[in-house]
Amino acid sequence: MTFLSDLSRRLNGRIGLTLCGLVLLAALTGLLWTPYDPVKTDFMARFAGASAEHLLGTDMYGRDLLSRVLSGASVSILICFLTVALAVTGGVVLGALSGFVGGWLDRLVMMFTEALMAFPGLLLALSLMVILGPSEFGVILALALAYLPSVTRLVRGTVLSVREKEYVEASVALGNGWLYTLARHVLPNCVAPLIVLATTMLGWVLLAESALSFLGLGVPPPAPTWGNMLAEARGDLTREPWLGILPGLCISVTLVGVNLLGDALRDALDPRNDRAA
Amino acid sequence: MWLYVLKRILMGLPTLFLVAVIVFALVRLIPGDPAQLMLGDLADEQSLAAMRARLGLDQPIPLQFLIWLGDILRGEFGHSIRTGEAVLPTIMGRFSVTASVVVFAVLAAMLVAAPAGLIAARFQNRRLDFGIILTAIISLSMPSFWVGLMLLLLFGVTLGWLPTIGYVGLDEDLGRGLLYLIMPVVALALTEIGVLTRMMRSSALEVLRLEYVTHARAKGLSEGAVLTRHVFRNAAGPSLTLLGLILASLLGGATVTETVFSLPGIGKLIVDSIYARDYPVLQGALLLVASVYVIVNLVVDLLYTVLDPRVRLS
Amino acid sequence: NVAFVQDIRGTQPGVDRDGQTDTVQMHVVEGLVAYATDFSVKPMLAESIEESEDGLTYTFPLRHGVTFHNGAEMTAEEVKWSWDRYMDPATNWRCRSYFSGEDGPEVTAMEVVDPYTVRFTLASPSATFLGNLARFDCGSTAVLHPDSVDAEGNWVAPVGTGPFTFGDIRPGQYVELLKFPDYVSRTDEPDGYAGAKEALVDRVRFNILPEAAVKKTAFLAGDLDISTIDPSDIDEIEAAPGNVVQTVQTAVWDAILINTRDPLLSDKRIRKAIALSIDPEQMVAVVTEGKGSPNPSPVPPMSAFYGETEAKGIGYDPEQAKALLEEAGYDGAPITILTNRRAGGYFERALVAQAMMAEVGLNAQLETMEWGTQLDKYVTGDYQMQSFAYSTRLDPALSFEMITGDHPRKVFRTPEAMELVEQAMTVSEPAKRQAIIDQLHEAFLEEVPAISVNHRVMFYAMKDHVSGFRGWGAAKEIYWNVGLAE
Amino acid sequence: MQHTPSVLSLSGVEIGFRTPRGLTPVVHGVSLEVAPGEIHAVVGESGSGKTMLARAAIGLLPPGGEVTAGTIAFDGRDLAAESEAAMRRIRGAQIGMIFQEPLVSLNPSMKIGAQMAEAARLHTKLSRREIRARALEMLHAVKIADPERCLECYPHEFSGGMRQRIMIASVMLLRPRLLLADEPTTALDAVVQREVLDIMTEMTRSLGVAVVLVTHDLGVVARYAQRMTVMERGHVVESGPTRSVLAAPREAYTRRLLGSLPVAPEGAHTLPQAGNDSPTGAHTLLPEGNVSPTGPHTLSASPEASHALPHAQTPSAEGQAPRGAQASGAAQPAPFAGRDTPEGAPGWPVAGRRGGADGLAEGPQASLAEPDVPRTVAPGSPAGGALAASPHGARGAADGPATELLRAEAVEVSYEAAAPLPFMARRVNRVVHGVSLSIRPGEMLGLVGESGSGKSTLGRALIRLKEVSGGRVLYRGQELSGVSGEALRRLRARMQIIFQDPYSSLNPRMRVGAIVAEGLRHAPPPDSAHPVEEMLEAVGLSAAYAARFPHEMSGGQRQRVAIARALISRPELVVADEPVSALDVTVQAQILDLLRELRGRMGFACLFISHDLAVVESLCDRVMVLYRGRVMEEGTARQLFEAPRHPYTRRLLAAAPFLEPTPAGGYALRVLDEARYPAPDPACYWPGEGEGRYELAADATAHAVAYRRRAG
Ligand SMILES: Nc1ncnc2c1ncn2[C@@H]1O[C@H](COP(=O)(O)OP(=O)(O)OP(=O)(O)O)[C@@H](O)[C@H]1O
Ligand SMILES: Nc1ncnc2c1ncn2[C@@H]1O[C@H](COP(=O)(O)OP(=O)(O)OP(=O)(O)O)[C@@H](O)[C@H]1O
Ligand SMILES: [Mg+2]
Ligand SMILES: [Mg+2]
Repeated sequence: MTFLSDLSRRLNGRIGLTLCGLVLLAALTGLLWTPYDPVKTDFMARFAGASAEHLLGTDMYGRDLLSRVLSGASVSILICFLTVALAVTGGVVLGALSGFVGGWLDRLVMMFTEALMAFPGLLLALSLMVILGPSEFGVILALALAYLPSVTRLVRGTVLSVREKEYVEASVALGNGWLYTLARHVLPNCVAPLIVLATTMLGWVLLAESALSFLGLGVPPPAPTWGNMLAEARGDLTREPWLGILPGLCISVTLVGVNLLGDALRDALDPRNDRAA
Repeated sequence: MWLYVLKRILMGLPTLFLVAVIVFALVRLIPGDPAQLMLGDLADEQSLAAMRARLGLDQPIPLQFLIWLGDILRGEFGHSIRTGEAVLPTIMGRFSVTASVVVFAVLAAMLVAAPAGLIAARFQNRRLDFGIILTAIISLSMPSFWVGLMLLLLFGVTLGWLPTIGYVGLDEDLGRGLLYLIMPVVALALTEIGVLTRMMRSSALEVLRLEYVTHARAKGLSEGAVLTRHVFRNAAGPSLTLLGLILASLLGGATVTETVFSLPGIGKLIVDSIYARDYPVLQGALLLVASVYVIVNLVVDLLYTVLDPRVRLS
Repeated sequence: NVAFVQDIRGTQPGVDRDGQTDTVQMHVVEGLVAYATDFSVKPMLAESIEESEDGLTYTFPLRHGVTFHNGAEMTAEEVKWSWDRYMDPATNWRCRSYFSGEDGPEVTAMEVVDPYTVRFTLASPSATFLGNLARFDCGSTAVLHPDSVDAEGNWVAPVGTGPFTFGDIRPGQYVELLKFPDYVSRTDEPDGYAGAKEALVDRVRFNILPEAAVKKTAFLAGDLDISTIDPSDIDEIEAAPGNVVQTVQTAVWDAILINTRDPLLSDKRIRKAIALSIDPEQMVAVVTEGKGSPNPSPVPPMSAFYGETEAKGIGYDPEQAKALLEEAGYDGAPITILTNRRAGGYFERALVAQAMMAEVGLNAQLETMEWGTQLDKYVTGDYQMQSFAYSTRLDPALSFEMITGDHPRKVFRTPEAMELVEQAMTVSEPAKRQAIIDQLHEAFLEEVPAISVNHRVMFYAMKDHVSGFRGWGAAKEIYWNVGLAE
Repeated sequence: MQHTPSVLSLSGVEIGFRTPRGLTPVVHGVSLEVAPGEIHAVVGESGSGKTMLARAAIGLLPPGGEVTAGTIAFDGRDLAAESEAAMRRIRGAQIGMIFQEPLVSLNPSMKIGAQMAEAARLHTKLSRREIRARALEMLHAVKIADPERCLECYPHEFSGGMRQRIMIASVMLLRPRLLLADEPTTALDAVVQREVLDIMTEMTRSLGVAVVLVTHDLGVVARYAQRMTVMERGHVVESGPTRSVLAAPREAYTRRLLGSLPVAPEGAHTLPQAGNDSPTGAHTLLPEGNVSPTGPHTLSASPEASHALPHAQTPSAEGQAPRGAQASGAAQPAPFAGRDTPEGAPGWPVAGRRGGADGLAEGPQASLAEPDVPRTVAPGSPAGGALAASPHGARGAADGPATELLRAEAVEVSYEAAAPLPFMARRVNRVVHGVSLSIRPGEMLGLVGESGSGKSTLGRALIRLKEVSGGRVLYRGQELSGVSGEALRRLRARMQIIFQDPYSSLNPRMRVGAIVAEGLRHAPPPDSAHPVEEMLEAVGLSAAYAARFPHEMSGGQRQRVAIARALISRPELVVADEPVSALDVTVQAQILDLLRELRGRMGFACLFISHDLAVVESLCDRVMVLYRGRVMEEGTARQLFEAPRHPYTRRLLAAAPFLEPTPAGGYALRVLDEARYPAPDPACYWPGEGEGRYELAADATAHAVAYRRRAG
């Protein structure tokens, strides 16, 4: 709680929290209720402007835009969270073991992450998507795998530096076993950079999903995500720019929110900035 | 120094081998059959079988891998399934296109991001700082194809200032080449500026806390001199690493940008090859991309020693 | 400057090919015969076609004075050389099997009668011999000069007789064709790939622009003179000054395939119910922005064999569909429709079908995938329904052949249909053929292995300074006789 | 009183920080004058505003800080009235500043030459070549070996002491009128500190520069400063000539500060278990009423006290005087010139060759004796018997393994660097070379030596936090490297370590209670219900601290948490690695008291590692001197401090300024009476010099010195 209030004392924290809150609210709404079925087409009402019936109008297939944006929010956000959760979990386990145990395990893990990192994330995800077949699950798995190496490296790096810290040695000196030391002393100190990375990653995932959709391999339509809505609207940019602007705006707003929140988190988690207003 | 370079290259080799294995596995895991794709709905049994045999796809997969690996080691990357062109010249040609766009974009991004980040750090928590950071975040919050299409619409269609399609090599015609590069470079740079600015700012903040900055001020240096002479170089390290990562990943394919601006770059080649299941091209291109990553990392590390003499290469 | 989807595969007609490559190559090379707009086969390099009574020999007197790109005159020698090369298995000609006896009657002899006459002798009569010679995917069995290959017989570049020659080829960017100034044209009316040809522009550049949005922007920006466009962009483009949109009915068949071997869909009643649930008028109206009309038959509407029977469909009857479903005991099990996001309306058709099927209680799900994967599933028969399209088949027999057979990728699997297709391939007498085709159509409606949506209409946007561009049913753009006004 | 016009004059200066909750004042109405050529020390507790004062004087308060009242006049000009541009012209050119940490005060990515020239180009019209010449001259003045090469080097290529000297050179290059030096030597060991300060004094004197020296080392103040100002919580408590303030502190805070200084125990260096009745708590707090006000701050003993001091002076005359009555004239750098090359030091009086096992002090040692305490070493008594008072002085038969807690035999420790190429041999950097030692239950063994000599490494190896690469360590006769798993864990609970840096040894995300409680995980079940609270109280922290995080505590408090964690399991051995190095004297005294008290209560043994010789002297029974990973000298604390024999030990002792109480109730610098030290033996071993084998030879009193033995 003190942490939250500390966050909200900062301007970027406040804006970040507000924007992220809005997005989460939209996602939650989209999960529970939308005015129309987001995939229900109505070819009589294509490109309808905003009206009482369709608050934000309809798209090229006559689907209610508000419903799609809300439902897209829940899908997009869910994908972001699951992807990040997967990448972080995997990365933490791999990175922590690799950094703490060291030796051949470390070398093996590092070689693998190095090899994975040698592919640009988007390309890796793209190839994986073709293999896995486009689906929410595929997107999550592909992007998680694409981001796994960076998490692994971050965790490993932090673990390596934390491992050198004397409080870890102190724990060993007390006679604690390595697993206990890892869990109690090392990992908690990796949390701060990890949180920052995770928030940034949420943004990347959102962008990557839209890029994948653009290349034809994102979450397959008709299920809406902001990314594929934006990608779908690209042909109609000149005719009905609103169709693209709306999901684009949603993505940007989320990213701004998430990044500001990440910044604020970094400040809040940095003891040296305690006094900063 | 040369020992170090040698060491890094040696260390890169197992990685590249692993990359080769992954590439091959990845490529073969992709469902679909190049022969089928090529013949489309006109395919019949004989022509498919003949095509597969011609492409060497009728061999067992481990054997295919060994054959490929052997070829690679002899510098023979094979021929494209689709166009029959030799893979190596193809990917090199495509890579040079990507490289010219990406290098310009990254340079442009750094030219903007470095001062912006420094200034933001100097005025931390002031309005100027907030403005810069917000701009940076917004710039990195836009999907790149969106930015690209917007640029196309604005400068290509509405204003008609810049060509919307095509590419002219810089070696062919410098002036026109640059003209064609403007939009892709701007589009790429825009998204990277944000990331770099933020990185520059945070590392500059670290440096600004250090005593030698105060010492520089105590010598009577002006703020500008302090920032450029003392803060910048010492803060550039993390940004350089990031720059390296960005460079490597973009060199490996600014796929989206290349698609939007219809540039014949390596990213687009890779995507096209994925779609066409053009195994030799895909394998060759991915391997090239991975090597580029290894090399860029090496160069970044070498540059690091220039920036920071403390980092000794050993 | 014209738009184009992907790189060409090479320059060797009928060998390094795909649909796109054919389109380009056909500007450079010509065969003895060529398809006309109505898909009849007309002489091209041959002065005329002389078929023997028994249908076993075809004699082609050649046109005089036709020059290759290297300046040599075309004679029977080159025709013979070209043919022998094609029939050499080492050449890998795609269509060899159609003439070797494996997949149609064997060509037992190909002789040079005199410098300006060649003769083909067949083992048995064939309705498709001429058509096969003219096929695009066979590279029109183009006549090439031996200079096209080097001393070892390796392919160098096509030295043909077409109105254009290859210019710059930049993979990933464009293919350029240059005007062949010494082209000797036929004098009859331009007609598809046949008739008079004249390169009116110095160069044609096929820009490789797979991305529709980019294509459209480039066209709007004036960087393209001619471009295919999505139907949804017609209004917008026409509204802008200086733009013209040409609508072309093609022979590309858009259909929704139903896997007759799927446990659920093997029930004919359900297939029929699906067909009845779909309102073809509305579907086509949506997909083509009202520019196209539905076609219940795989036979293209411009075909000479397209008659009243073919125009009759199963109809739209949701009530009967519901009744059939009830009868079949359909319990709402999901039916997956595969589709993809390629240009050509695959996705839209599936989307509309899904919506319409839902109206009668069919629980259809869309699964959007990448084309390569979908194609794989098509070949292995691993799907329930899919939104699919078949490229131009200029012969009605082939129109049915492409879906009929025993292979997993074929959906029309009744023995009766296979038998009928077999007949249609050999019988060449028009009336008899028509009867067979009609029978096939009825069997098709009865069996419902696919829902025929329409034959695709394509939309070409062009600047108003472009003259003489005419799209045709083959869906292959022709850039000769096309000029640019200053 | 000053007659020369002040260079810097502060009057009524108040400094505050703008925070979201308003203005927080940190400095309250400070006035202070600094005359040309004068070194003015500012001392005081941590956080009392010393740094802020110095930074205000150069107009570089950190963001948010501002001078809210008073004037800061430099050369009579009010700095507040100057524009930023004018200030920039003054900074560097007129006022130079040396910052606390040499390691971070130089830009790591700029060559020394460029950094030195930077300000000169800005402030003078000198040509490039002239600047370079001047830089060389300055580097020469600060005794940098190869100035030419130095200009082309980067800061990291120099040690901390050299960097600090370079800093001085680069600041003095512009001949500023005023030098602000903020704790310029805290990070350096005694020898290096001495060098740096000597050079600084010399240069400022020769150029007539006024110096403000901020420090918390009172010994340094006594040795170098003419005037001093004591600050407490933003206020000036006391100000005046150094010697008079030290000799007769008037204010309670000053007395408290001085009273916290570690002082050699007055009795023998004995072990409590030995049945010796002498008190271990030798630390003396000055009783409040003990000091009579001495009026004006002038030293009666030395009339010229408050003014510039004669520089070169041989201490031999004063050497005879009793320590307590030491006059201010002794506040001089001892004339041991051999700073760089100890052996070649002409300053070491070679009184005689080493003969047999003797070589202990032969002169009268009365100077070290407090009048009322009987000395165990009688003046002039033969060396053999001098140290017999220590029951463990002899390492002979009595030293059965049974009575030994820990025994190290020829321990070697190395660090491995990654191989330059895969499959090539790793580079091994041996840091500890064949060190043997033994610690008995209840014994305090001091370990001193220059920075980087391997003290911490050895400490770690002894409790197997670092594997030894040679030799063996026995704990109660059991070889440590043979133990593993559960047995090792149980063993570890009996040996604890207090790390050099308390802050980094406490997990920042755990509460103090949890940190201390961790010490119990592998210990036998405690007999009390609230062991953590009791332990915290035992180290002088109230139980309420259990709920705090490490960053919510002061350095001293954190240190005690670390100690509590180490002690709660009632270990038999503690390795205490510089537990007091970074603390101000008051906090330091607190912790030393605690250690002594705990030793008395629990009877644990301790390896005490420290740079601070005064602390070691006051605390330890025996002391080892480590130099480049080898033991140079070993003996009882008394032997080492009163009769050092190895040149390195002597150099260390000479460098460290010890303050001692005077009988008058004040404090004065202790003079090392080196004339009465036995002469260093030229046969003494120095690593890396000459041929011959290292050998540690002990005399009958177990006073061991490293000798070089000819090979063969
Ligand atoms: N940036 C800042 N913002 C607010 N308060 C500060 C800031 N910097 C220092 N202070 C406060 O100012 C006071 C004086 O600090 P200063 O650094 O001058 O102490 P010091 O006497 O130099 O201590 P030390 O001996 O530990 O260096 C301290 O109480 C400190 O908390
Ligand atoms: N982790 C390490 N890796 C490699 N070398 C090290 C490591 N730690 C210390 N060293 C080296 O070992 C030597 C001894 O270091 P150690 O920390 O034991 O010295 P110390 O006597 O404790 O010094 P200080 O008084 O500065 O604490 C030094 O030269 C140091 O550079
Ligand atoms: Mg300070
Ligand atoms: Mg140490």
